Amino acid sequence: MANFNFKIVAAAIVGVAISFTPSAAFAQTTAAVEITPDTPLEDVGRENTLVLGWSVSSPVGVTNPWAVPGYSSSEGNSLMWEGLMFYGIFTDQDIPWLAESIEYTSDDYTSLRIKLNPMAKWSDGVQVTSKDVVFTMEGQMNNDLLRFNKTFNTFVDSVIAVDDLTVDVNFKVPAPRFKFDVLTLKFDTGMPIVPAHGFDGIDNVNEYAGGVDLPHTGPYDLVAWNQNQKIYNLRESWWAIEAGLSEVPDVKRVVIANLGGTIGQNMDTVAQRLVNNEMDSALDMRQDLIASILEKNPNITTHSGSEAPYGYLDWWPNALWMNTEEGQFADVRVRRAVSLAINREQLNDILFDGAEIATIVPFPLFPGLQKFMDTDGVQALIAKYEPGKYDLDEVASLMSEAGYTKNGDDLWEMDGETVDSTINGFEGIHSDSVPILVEMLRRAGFDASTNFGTDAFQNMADGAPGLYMFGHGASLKDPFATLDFFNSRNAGTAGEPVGAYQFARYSNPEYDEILNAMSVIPSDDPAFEGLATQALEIYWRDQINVPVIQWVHRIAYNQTYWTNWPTAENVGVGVNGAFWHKTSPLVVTNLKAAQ
Amino acid sequence: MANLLELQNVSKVYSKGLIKPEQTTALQPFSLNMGEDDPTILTIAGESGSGKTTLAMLLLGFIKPTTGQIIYRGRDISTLRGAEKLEFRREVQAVFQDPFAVFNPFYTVDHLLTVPIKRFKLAKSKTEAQDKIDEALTAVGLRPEDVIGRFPHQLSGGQRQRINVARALLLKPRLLIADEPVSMVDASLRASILETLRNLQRDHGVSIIYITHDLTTAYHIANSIVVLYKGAVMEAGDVETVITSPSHPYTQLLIDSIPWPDLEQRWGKDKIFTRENDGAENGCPFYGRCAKASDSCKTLSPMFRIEKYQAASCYLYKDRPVVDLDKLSETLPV
Amino acid sequence: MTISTAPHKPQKTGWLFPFLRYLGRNKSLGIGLVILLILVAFTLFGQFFVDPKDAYPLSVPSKRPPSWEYPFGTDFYGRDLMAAMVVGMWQTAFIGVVAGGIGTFIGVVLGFVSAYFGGWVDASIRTVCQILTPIPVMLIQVVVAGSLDKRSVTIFTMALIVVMLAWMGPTLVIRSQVLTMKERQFVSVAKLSGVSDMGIIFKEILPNLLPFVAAAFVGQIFLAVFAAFYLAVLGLGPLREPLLGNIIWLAQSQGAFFNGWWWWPIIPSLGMILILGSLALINMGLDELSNPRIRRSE
Amino acid sequence: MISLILRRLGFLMLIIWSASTIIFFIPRLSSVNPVRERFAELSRLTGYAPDDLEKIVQSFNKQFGLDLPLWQQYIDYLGNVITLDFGYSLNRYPTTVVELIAQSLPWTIGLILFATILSFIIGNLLGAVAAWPRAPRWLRNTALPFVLLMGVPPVLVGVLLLFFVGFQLKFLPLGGAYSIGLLPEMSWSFALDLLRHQILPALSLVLGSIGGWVLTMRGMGITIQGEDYVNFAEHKGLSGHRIFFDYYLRNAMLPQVTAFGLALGTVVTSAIIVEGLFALPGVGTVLINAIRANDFPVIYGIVLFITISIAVIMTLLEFLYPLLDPRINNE
Repeated sequence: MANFNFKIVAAAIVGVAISFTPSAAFAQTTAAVEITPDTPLEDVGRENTLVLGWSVSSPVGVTNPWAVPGYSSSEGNSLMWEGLMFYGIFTDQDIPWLAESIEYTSDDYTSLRIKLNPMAKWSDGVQVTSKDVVFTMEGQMNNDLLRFNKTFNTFVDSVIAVDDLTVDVNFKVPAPRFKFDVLTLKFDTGMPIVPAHGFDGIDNVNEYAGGVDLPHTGPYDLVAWNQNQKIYNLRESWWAIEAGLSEVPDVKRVVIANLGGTIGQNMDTVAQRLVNNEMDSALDMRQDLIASILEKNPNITTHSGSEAPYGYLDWWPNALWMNTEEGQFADVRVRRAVSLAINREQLNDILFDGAEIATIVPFPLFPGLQKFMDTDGVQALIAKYEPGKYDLDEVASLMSEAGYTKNGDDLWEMDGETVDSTINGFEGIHSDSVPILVEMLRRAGFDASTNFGTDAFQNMADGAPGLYMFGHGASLKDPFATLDFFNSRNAGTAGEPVGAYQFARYSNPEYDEILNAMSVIPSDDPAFEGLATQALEIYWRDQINVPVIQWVHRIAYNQTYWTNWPTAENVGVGVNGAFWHKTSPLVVTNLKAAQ
Repeated sequence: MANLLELQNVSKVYSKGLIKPEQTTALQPFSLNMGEDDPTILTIAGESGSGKTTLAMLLLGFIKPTTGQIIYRGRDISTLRGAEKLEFRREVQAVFQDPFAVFNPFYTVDHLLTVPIKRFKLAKSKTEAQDKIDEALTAVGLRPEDVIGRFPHQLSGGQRQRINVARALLLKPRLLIADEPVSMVDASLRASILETLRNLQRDHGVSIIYITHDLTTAYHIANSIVVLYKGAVMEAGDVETVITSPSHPYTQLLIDSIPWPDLEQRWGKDKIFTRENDGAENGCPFYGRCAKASDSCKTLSPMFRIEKYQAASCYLYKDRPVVDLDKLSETLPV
Repeated sequence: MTISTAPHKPQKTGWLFPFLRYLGRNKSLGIGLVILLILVAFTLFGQFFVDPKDAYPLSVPSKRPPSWEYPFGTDFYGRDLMAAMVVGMWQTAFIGVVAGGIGTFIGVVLGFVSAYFGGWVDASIRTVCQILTPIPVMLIQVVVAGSLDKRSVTIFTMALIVVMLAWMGPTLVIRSQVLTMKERQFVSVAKLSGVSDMGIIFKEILPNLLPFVAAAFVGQIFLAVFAAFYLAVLGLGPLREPLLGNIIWLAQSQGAFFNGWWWWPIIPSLGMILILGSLALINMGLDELSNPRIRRSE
Repeated sequence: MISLILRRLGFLMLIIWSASTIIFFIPRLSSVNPVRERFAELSRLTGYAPDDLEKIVQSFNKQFGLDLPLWQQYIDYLGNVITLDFGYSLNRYPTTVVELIAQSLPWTIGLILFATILSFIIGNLLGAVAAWPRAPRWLRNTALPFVLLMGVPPVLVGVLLLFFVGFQLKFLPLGGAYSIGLLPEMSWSFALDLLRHQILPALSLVLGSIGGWVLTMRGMGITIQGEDYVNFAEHKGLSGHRIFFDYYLRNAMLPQVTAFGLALGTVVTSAIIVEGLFALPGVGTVLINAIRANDFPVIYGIVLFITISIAVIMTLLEFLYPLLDPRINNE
């Protein structure tokens, strides 16, 4: 018997040992990919450390903004990269940064001059020059994997370095929005400037991870990165301090704690960790969760203080998109019926505790856009089209008119087919709203269900039957950028997949003409408002998609260790408080230590 | 004379492994006839590993012989199908050694009796079936109310084995293979079980192949005997002759090992002999333990007829007439 | 299996009393059956007391704690959790029983075929099982569920997706049991009694394997409910349906505990524990029932 | 013995080949494109999407040969499997698959090994005791709560543990592999911190799975009790614990060890979801993301790794059988 036991134990040990062998081999590689400081980090104390919670999805070590598609600016990397200019959404002001100025040099918006800040320096001490700007822009033009490749090729004719600090950009066609859309960092858009000398000897810039070696201009340096967290240390030699753009920041270290999983998962744990003061801020929350957080920890506040909606408007208002060219939703009456089936008041009650977040337009109601909405022209359209109307009787008459009849399950049907109204969306960010929309649609007779599956985005791209819950990341100041999504340029080819924001596949020469006219004039041009109103009329008339809710960033700001968060009462430089946006350096460097 | 059972050169070799098979001979070519008209009790004796259980399995058709044929009433049993096979099943029955293992623990003991009645359609009605069962149980000395509805573990070993015998009784087979039927039964019950078996043969005309390692019970019950050792026939003949005057050294050893109830007789007086079994792979299987072995024993000896009803496979009797393998039955009285 | 197939003595006085008496002795079977009966009664009779429509969103005021009006409270989406439990329990049980039943059935059939007939049949079934077993089932389920048209993802297709690769476990377990069982002597005796191959499988061997079959069945139900649960977790289930897994997951996604809506996740969790707990107890009880030795010592 | 090992290895190769083939074709059922999915992820986090996503997608399809005929991709893939080179993750480009696995694997292996072995031992002992008539009554009943708990999927146990232990009692951390701001080092304080973070996830896996072992072990135990050799041993008057270990546990262990191999797959699945709940940066999170994004190379890499590990463990278990039951002979 003793012999028997011995054999078992021996065999078990061998088994475990063998199963460990591959992992041991892998463990060696681990050390190679994780970023570990050579010497132990000096202790800066919790009171000088900013802890931010995020589900880190970009692969360890990727800091190069041109590493596509691994790079993400939202996980702390925006603390390393700066642009020519920032934009403060709440003050509606440009904040010149690497550039001292960016001016259009022709009346028809066909050329533009950039003057760089002579103090701007890379982290390795090299000065930021026009060489870097030209390198960045030519990269965008020539490398078709980069984000602004199409924009550059549409608008930009040439980029010329006039001297070390001056760059001229010449356009093929008038480009009144180029400065704002491309050259200015705001929310999650805008082009960061990359170092020309940092890419010396790199064959494939898309394959280069960057790591800690890539020179950057931002205030923080990456010092450690593993699966659990990313750690950034303040670089005291940050050029903006010397240039007088910033004081020496209080935040000496930023830790991005990896919340694991996918975004929006296990948010109650995140909430509890905020309440426990483990973290100072984290990704945005659903309404009830943030309300509970405020209740449990009085030190935590939000953009709107302790009032609903506990946050600020993001630029991503959600609509139910659909394929307007093929399938059942090609009939405008069916699209209109979907809009009529949605009770926006009830959405406000259930999702937002009564705050008016449900919407009838595809763009966010930031000040400039709200002004547009308040014009008489738009108000007349609202009276005419009643885009927010909830009326099941009208649904019934429209659907009957379109040839549908109710079947035994009380669902609309034509030729034995119900209206496939599966809402494709994303778990986490949509799990509060989509089930409710599904139910509203079912009550109106649409065969609705929820798809949070892996194929949701693919379905949208493919134009599959059903509805797509997706936002519009575009307009901030005027409605052009959002309305331009429905330009037939973006309609794609029937049967081929399309990119994000092109799901409508809408095509209408009349509409294109209006948008093309808008594209060459700035929004303060007298003709602009009229054109925009015309476009909006077509949008509502044709019900290109069904706007549902604005997007609210409900971000918890924990004031236990850090104060001076940007809020409605304390707008500061005017940027929004999301630390995952490209304006995050301005948020972080303005925080003040509470202790 | 029609033969009830006829074994023609039946042998069984087990082989294991696909790539390099390792062969074990369980039974050397073996022939045997049993007449249809004269029911008899034939003992197959031998120690464990002698091939006697293999023989039983072969006779029951559970395994197929490697060579030779088993002919039952003129038909090779491996070719039986359908109704004929069912008929064979009914007519050739068995009583096994372990009186517990034969019962399905899921069912009450009745299962053992009711299933064959149903399958072989032995009764026309439930009452008739019940009567038959009661009758059979009574015949083996059991009170039906003591055992019916009980689970096997609720009965004693003796009761269980008597139910087995009752099952055989119920089926009235023509041939009964009794594989060590009393070896796991209390001594006090052995006699009555053996008696029942004998009654089967005498009164119901059932031929019995009684397989045992116990020569004393064989002596009591059987007419003739075949002694097997490692799959080969060592000695065969009239049970009286073989047991009172064994001729093969192996049989002698066996007889010598029987603990006779005679205080004067020394038990196991001869030392057990062992020798290197080299070169005797195809020889006499007893070569390694035989005190009288010679070099000629390295090939297997044919059967030599010693008496009318006694033959042994041993060169000690090489001056006697040789019995052909297929004539072995002639040495067995009925 | 019921007691009527295995009475101690042929009973002509009816089966109910001995059955109840037996349950008194076999406590796990008794308790398990009682819980299961209560659950079945709850979901069956519940249908008369609640409006099944209230199990879906927007039916009642949302986020109400338990009260006389809503005994189990209401959730964020405006479901009456009482109604949701009645409907959801039924659906969860349906998936469990259908998927568990089919999985066990396939497993038992293949296990028997494999072990009883041996040879190349056995070799091929065993090889397929051994090849499939190490592959994480979830991957295949996720991809299959993901490629389905969402309107065809119903409670029933959910069960089928779950069962797809759930049969290897029971197959291997039953196979090994049959292998040992078929060497037992009562099988030889049954052959001698003229019982056919099928008869031996179904009447002689199968009853003795009931504890294993029952254990496999419980195991399969566990796997089915579990798989249905994680498909829901990944957003691949019929999310609109008030399946217990769905309710719990939605509660979790809305931070129910943190927000103080404890009743929302707790009640379906209790339901889940009771369903599978009672099945587990019944399984233990079945072991006692089918093993005469234990029965004797009771 | 050598030929036996060779045969086993041959069979192992067969399993690996079949598994690789199935794993190759199954994700192809889905039309999801990994590169597009990465941009979907980026756009729903931040709203941003590149100007011309389709151009980028086409470019990657070409770079990674996704536009080649399926058979050609299959042959390339088999070549990669043999050399264990899975190249780049499409969704996390420019990171390689091996790097992704290497970062996450230690966390998962640690968790699974810890949890499985713990539940296997506890579950089988409790199950054996529950079926053993000589054990004191209270000891037999210890198994009961675990049997009831097996109704709860590990992720739910995790949720409940998080709430009751994490939120309410506040003595264990709520997530992460170790405390925020620490860096891994060889020190007792770090090891302790690490262990504290592993307790809740491991408990989530263990509590739910003990019941399964208890049940089957108990079933097995009861059946074995009916066997003659146990009766016989009892009649021989062998001491209780001798019977328990020699006859009872040892005989009942055989099917359990088989089940152990089978259970590994389930445990891996549970671990994958529990990891997400506790923000453990394990291979599960990577796999789920890869499945969601249809990131073929990562799915292949991880699933094959898991499959091969389980197959290897099962093969090893087969070598264990003869030790557990001398009647079984591998020859």
